[in-house]
Amino acid sequence: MKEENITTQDIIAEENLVYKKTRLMTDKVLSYCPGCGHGTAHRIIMEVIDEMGLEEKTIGIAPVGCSVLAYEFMNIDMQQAAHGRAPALATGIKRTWPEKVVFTYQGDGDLAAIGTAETIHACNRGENFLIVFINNGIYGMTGGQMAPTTLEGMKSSTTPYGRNTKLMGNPLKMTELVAELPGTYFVTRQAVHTPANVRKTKKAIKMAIKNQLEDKGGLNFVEIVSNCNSGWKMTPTDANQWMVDNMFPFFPLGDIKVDGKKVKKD
Amino acid sequence: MKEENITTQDIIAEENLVYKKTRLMTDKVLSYCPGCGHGTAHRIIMEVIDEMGLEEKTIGIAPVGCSVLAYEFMNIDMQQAAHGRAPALATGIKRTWPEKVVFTYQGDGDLAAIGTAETIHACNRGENFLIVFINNGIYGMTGGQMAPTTLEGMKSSTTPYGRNTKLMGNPLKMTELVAELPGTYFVTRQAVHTPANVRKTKKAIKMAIKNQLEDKGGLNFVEIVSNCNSGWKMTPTDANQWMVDNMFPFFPLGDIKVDGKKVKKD
Amino acid sequence: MGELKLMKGNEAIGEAAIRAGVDAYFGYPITPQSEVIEYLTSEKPEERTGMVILQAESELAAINMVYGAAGSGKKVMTSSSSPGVSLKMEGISYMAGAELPCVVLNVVRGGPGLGTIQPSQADYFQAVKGGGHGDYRMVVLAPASVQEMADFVKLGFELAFKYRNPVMMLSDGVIGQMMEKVELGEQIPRWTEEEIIRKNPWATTGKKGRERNIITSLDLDPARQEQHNHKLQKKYRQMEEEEVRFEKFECDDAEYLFVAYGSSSRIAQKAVKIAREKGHKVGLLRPITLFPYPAKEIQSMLGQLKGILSLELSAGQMVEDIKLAVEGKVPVDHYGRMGGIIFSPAEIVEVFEEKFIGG
Amino acid sequence: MGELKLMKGNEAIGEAAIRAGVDAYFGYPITPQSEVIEYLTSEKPEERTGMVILQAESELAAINMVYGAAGSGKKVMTSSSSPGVSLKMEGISYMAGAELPCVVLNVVRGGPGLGTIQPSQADYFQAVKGGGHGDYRMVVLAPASVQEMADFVKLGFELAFKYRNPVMMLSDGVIGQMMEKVELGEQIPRWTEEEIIRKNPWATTGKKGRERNIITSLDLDPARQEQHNHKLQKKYRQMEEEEVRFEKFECDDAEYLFVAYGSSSRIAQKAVKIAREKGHKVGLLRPITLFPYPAKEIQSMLGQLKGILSLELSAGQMVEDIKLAVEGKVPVDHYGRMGGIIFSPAEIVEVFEEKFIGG
Amino acid sequence: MAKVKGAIVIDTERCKGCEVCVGACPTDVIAMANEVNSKGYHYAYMAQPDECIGCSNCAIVCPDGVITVYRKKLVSK
Amino acid sequence: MAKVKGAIVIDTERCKGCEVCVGACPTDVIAMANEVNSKGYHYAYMAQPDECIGCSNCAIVCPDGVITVYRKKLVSK
Amino acid sequence: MTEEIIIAGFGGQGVLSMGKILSYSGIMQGQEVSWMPSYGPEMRGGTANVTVIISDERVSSPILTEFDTAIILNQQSMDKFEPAVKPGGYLLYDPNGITRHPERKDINVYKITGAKLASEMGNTKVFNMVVMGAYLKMRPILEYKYVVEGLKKSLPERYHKLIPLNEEAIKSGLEHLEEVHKLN
Amino acid sequence: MTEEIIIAGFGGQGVLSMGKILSYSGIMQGQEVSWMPSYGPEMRGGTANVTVIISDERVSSPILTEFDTAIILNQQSMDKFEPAVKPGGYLLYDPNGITRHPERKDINVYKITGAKLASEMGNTKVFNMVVMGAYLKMRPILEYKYVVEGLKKSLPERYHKLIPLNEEAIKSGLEHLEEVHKLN
Ligand SMILES: Cc1ncc(C[n+]2csc(CCOP(=O)(O)OP(=O)(O)O)c2C)c(N)n1
Ligand SMILES: Cc1ncc(C[n+]2csc(CCOP(=O)(O)OP(=O)(O)O)c2C)c(N)n1
Ligand code: SF4
Ligand code: SF4
Ligand code: SF4
Ligand code: SF4
Ligand code: SF4
Ligand code: SF4
Ligand SMILES: [Mg+2]
Ligand SMILES: [Mg+2]
Repeated sequence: MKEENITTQDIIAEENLVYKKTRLMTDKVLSYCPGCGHGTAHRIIMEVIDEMGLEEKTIGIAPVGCSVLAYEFMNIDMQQAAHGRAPALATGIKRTWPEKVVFTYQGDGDLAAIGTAETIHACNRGENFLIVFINNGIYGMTGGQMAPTTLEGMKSSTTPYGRNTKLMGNPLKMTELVAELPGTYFVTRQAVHTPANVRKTKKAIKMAIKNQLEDKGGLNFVEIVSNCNSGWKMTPTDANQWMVDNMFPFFPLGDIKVDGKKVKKD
Repeated sequence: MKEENITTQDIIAEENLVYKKTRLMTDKVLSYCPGCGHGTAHRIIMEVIDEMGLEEKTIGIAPVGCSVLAYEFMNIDMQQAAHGRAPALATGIKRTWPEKVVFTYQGDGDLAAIGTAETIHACNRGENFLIVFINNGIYGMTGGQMAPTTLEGMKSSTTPYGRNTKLMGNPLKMTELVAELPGTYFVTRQAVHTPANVRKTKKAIKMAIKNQLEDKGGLNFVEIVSNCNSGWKMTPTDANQWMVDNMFPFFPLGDIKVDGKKVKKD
Repeated sequence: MGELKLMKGNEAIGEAAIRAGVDAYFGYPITPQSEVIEYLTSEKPEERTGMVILQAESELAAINMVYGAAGSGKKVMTSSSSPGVSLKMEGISYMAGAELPCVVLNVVRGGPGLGTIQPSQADYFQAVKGGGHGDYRMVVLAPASVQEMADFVKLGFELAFKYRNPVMMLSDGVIGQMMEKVELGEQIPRWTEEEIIRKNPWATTGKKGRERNIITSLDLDPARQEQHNHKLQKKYRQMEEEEVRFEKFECDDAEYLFVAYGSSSRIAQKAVKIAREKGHKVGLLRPITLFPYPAKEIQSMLGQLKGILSLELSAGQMVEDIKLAVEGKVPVDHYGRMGGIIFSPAEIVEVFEEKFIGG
Repeated sequence: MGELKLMKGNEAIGEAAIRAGVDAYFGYPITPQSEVIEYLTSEKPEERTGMVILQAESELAAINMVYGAAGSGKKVMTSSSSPGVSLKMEGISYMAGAELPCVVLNVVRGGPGLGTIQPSQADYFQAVKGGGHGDYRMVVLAPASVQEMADFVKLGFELAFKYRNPVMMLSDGVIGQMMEKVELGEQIPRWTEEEIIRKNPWATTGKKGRERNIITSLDLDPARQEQHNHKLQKKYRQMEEEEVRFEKFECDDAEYLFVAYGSSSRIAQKAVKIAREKGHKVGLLRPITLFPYPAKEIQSMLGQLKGILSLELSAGQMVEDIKLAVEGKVPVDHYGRMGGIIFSPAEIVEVFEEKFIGG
Repeated sequence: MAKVKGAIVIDTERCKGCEVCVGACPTDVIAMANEVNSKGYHYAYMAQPDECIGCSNCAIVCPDGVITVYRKKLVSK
Repeated sequence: MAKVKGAIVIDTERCKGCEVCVGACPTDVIAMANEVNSKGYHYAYMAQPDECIGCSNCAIVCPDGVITVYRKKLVSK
Repeated sequence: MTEEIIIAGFGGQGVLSMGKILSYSGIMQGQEVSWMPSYGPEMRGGTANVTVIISDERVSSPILTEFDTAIILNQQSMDKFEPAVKPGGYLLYDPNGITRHPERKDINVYKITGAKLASEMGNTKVFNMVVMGAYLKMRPILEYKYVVEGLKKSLPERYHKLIPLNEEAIKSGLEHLEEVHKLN
Repeated sequence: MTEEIIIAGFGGQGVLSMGKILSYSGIMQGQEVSWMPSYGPEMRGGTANVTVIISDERVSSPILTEFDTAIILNQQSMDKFEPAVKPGGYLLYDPNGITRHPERKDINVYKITGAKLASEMGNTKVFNMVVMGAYLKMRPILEYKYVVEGLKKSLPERYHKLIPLNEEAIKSGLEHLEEVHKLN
């Protein structure tokens, strides 16, 4: 067939399919706001589980946060955890089912505020599971309150005049902190706002799960810096731009610890 | 008077007094085991408060741990906190009484296990009080169970065959961890088993309290590595020697952060 | 008359706290009560009165910040909703044990577990019988309007300091989220240091001109610990003598009594009206204090009653306190909805007729 | 007959857990129950049966580790004492909401707050009425001997899995710390993966050959949440039908009834003997399940009784359940000690005579 | 020379109109419709279908996973 | 030449016999008694009183704070 | 008099603030009012609704399942709330974005092209005020002067300069109410 | 028969294990027993005590305030437990470290120089067994063979080689019991 004659309809055919939502995402409409990174993050985790053929042995843990309903969307066995306690659940599961693949999916409020102790200690014990940490600098679900990761001067519904670090503390780099612990094996910070970033994040998740399968002797920790356009009160595309301009300088993307060793900064 | 004629009884006279237990320690017999460092740590804190004339404006916080009864011995206003929550109490007090001097006194179980979140977040917010952290590598009060700081291979009543780091996690260097947070201003690790160490520790506490009085904009954190001879099942002097040989290599003494800046290691 | 405003219950609490001269609020967000801290932070109370507002890292931290500040004689409060209040149980038991005053607001949502964020009254047992460990009690106030959300802040602190005991406001998603008109009191200045020391001589304010003060709930000597418990029990009995509060509607000639608190009582009041229109002599007792419970008031009415219906947004919790008061002298039944569902006045009347009047 | 040993209650629990084929124990030390985890770690159960023992960073972490493993179909338990159990309230409410089986041991100590480490029974309300948020119940087993500490582990798991619900063992410092002889059952093998999948088809064991399994206590839709609550309530009613357990001593001709559970019941039994020696026809009812409560049993005895005395190491908690059963038909009174003090048999008889016999 | 031509199918009813795909497309294929779907969102559509090279960028970044991508290798001489 | 001579007073009833002071003394003044106090502890005592230089080392490390130290400057020619 | 109203539409259409202004207007007129929003993460779905009750007597339950009046601003809300209008009650809607128009014959149905009118006024933000104006015409339970007072009370001082614009929008709504189906 | 015993002394004197051996001996003899230690941080003070009950019937409370027999090994325990012996009961003590000897005349008082005898045997660790021997002489409620069985049961396998030494100590205690004051 000549190029000129090909119509879009001709191309849309099973044999030409190159990308389709993984079947490990259910058909439920995502409960997230338009443009929220949660959906993308969900999807690539499920793609990895699918591509690695781990559907039958993976157990995921949803937190309390906007992603509380992750189990409605990820088409695998899942548990919903109390706010902040996902790493404790994961410990309970992985310790009793060491051959399963276990991951938690947690927001910054969940992981770095109420769940600080569970995060630090799961990392310190070197539990052999994956933590996916969605850092959107805010409590999305409850209406945009300050998170531990809210940037200095950033407005939220509990810092309506901007975060004053003198009163409300400094934004917390939880990922750098857990990288200090000998119990973490792979620690990285990624994003999902561009195709290139999505690909990198997916690669990171794949590596994390591979590490888990091979029991490399440490926890795998993947932070994804994401937008919460509703909480930030911006359009999704503005939010992504704001994230690049403001979040990334403070939360720089890239690997922090690989194969149990801190990555040298240059 | 000639030297030869002087008797011990002659010297024991008010005008020759050079050292006496501070009046800010009560006359109650300490509830600690013979040779336990808690007593020494108590006393030097009280000496500092006394020497700096802060008796009337200091509020101390006792944890749950062997030092739960610290308020029986420290002759100042004190509160007893729920296990691990001393930094939260201190935050409540200091925020509402910014002109008072506030300190917590916490064991390693209290501060680094159940109280991890409160410790990290008080440090991260840069609360302007002092944390004195007694690291004896074990849960003394409850009968010698493993603490987050129990060394690899070390026996405790819950690691009767020695701490297996693969199963029970790595000993946690909480002090190095909080030094990573911008909210800490002065972070140091000391000991009280020799006169020289006692003097250094006292100096550190004095500096910490001075920082607090001057509101240097951060939390002051003084770790004291101490023995728990009962928990370790050694005589006090053996325990101190064991501490020097085993604890100090892993928990090296010295300043970690001074004036808000990490001390360079050489 | 104070200023008239249209406010959410959660906002009214915040404004009332500032005006009541409260020294500090420590809390952690949770639906349906996050507006409390949001309102407070938006009002810059640090400028208005010097009140401290801090978003804690968790409910555990929040209740223990409250403990610390209360132990130093300050007026401090916190708020949360069901799962967050469960996390505060240890702290509340500690405060009761150490005899510390504070106000804790629970804007109850449907449980158990994460449940739902819709209104519920299923935390009655936790609030009233003691969800924490040990023998302790709190005065439990059940506001039924935005006005009472505001008023009970001041009342709550009065009782908290009178008894040196935590006071709980047991509200729910309806009262927290709804807007109604509310009349706000005048600004009361915060206590000065001198006032705190005078009013709260037990507080740890620094050992100045007196023996040291100690705040603790520990006594390893069982004999002394028992004495301490007797002292606490005496306090609770005094509350039962002096602090019972309730409201009655159409009770004079009532043959049947609805008992309902908080948001349920509003619906029950309407149900009373409908029932009366249908010819049933029904009255309503609204307990305002859930502990101490208006048991005597119920007992005093037993002569005239043929039946009592407890109306709660739960599987039936307060009904036990009614039964304990009634001792089998009159039939007591319960009707409730769960999981965030709210009954309607008509539904109540229907159930009432079925249970007491007969088909 | 199994092996006869002299063991502490806390140790017997540990040994019984290994032998019952329990998969994991997660806990945090606290007096007077730290021997549970100490015994377990000393026994190398990882070698004996593959059982996992982990000292968690806190009680919160422990109960949530239990949640995770239970959600994946494993037999898991935890233990603590009063303040630590308060910290577990949120987690327990979650497990009840998500319908997860587990055994939670509370070796109760004197409260409120940090209190004392001596024995107490003041956590009755928390265990029985629900210290966590929302309408939920647990089966509550009250062991009165080291033997029962061991036996109730197996029973507890049977009930937990039968109902997919947490089971609490409400013990105290006496039963936990004392040594008595105990006969231990044979080793039961731990469930295999295949057995777990067959017995617990709801568990998250990996989506293999079936639709995905979800463990959650959340339902944002109030209508469905209410349905879920009805389902839970139905389960609790079934427990009331099928699981009431109690023991009676000298009740046949009794005119007065002592009611006591756990360590108190042992002392009460002696008191019955003394009272009978003094000519009083006294019997003892020992509830073994505190929820479901043997209310019907008490009701069935009302015809013969002149009075009931509830004996608890508390300010009086279980006495409410007795009163709810009795509905005023017979005088019900309470005698208790608090803060870690234990009553003596003679003391009980004296109080009984004073309250019921007169002068 | 081998050339590829692509096409995407957007589930417009599930599109939330976030526009994230728009910027991700290297060849500016996608635009937002003036119409709204039943949820009230202006959904994305192929405004320049001929430009599509089937690179999947749009699908990869779509938070709601509503884009399916097809690609065909064309051999033109 | 100025010389100092010291003395210590140990509250033997409160001494717990931990021996920490013994090793801390630069001049080996302190030893443990064969007798026990009422708590059953072999308490510390000045075995070599003449050697004491009043340096306070012992008192500073005594966990129970039971040592009081005196020192006198002696001027001997 | 008791008027029980549900206002429902997308988040961002000013549903909650319309309810608040109506409530404040009721207060200004000396009446009892309640305002109860839907709350929680269902807002993520983009819908928002509020129940407003204006009454001569104390409001019992602020949460209702049936309404005297429904003000409906998108299709989802139409599907959900058309059936919830009491027989004989009122339904007001904006046809913009509505694919299935109201079908009930036992209620009064009105419409207002609020989105269109607001954009014609050059300010889509006053959309909710146009709709409110139409409501006030349909259900004349509030005197206009109290509505203006209510408006003032519910706007923070710094927005008082916008009051004339809002009044204009209300008036536009008052003028453009269209009857669709009226019971007699 | 019911024998209610308190054994009290310093931590480290083997108080708890003496109680455990007595208890096990009771079991071997077919009796009901209970063993209840003092627990918790008071142990920091250095004292330890255990209540042992050996009885023909099921033990009711394992915690007591009065005892048939007190075995007292330091002064603090003497102060605390001498008054707690029932009239007509028994008190056994080791005079080592005792500054105030028992004064009651309504009870039977015996002593055993256990510390001395044990150190003469060259093994201070068997001190508690010497005292136990004396107790068995004073209160002959347990047959010797059951005591040996009890000893075996309560020692872990790896310590069984120490049984002869322990038996020797028990016998020394049996032989050296001294009567101080006996009721008739
Ligand atoms: C114990 C408890 N406390 C508080 C809450 C309320 N809550 C729900 S989600 C959340 C924070 C969510 O923020 P984050 O973890 O950052 O997730 P996001 O929504 O931003 O993805 C909070 C505080 C709760 N459900 N339980
Ligand atoms: C909530 C709670 N959990 C557990 C305990 C029991 N407990 C008391 S002290 C302690 C640990 C003490 O260890 P550490 O903090 O290291 O102090 P140390 O005694 O070693 O000085 C524990 C687990 C408690 N009292 N409360
Ligand atoms: S609130 Fe924020 S985090 Fe939550 S779904 Fe919306 S954009 Fe995403
Ligand atoms: S148990 Fe350890 S920490 Fe506690 S007093 Fe004894 S030596 Fe000190
Ligand atoms: S597949 Fe590539 S070229 Fe085609 S629309 Fe998507 S991003 Fe554009
Ligand atoms: S990224 Fe997806 S949801 Fe967003 S506009 Fe494009 S197709 Fe629609
Ligand atoms: S004062 Fe110095 S010299 Fe004297 S005994 Fe003490 S340590 Fe030794
Ligand atoms: S250091 Fe103190 S307690 Fe220890 S032996 Fe010396 S004097 Fe006694
Ligand atoms: Mg977030
Ligand atoms: Mg310690």
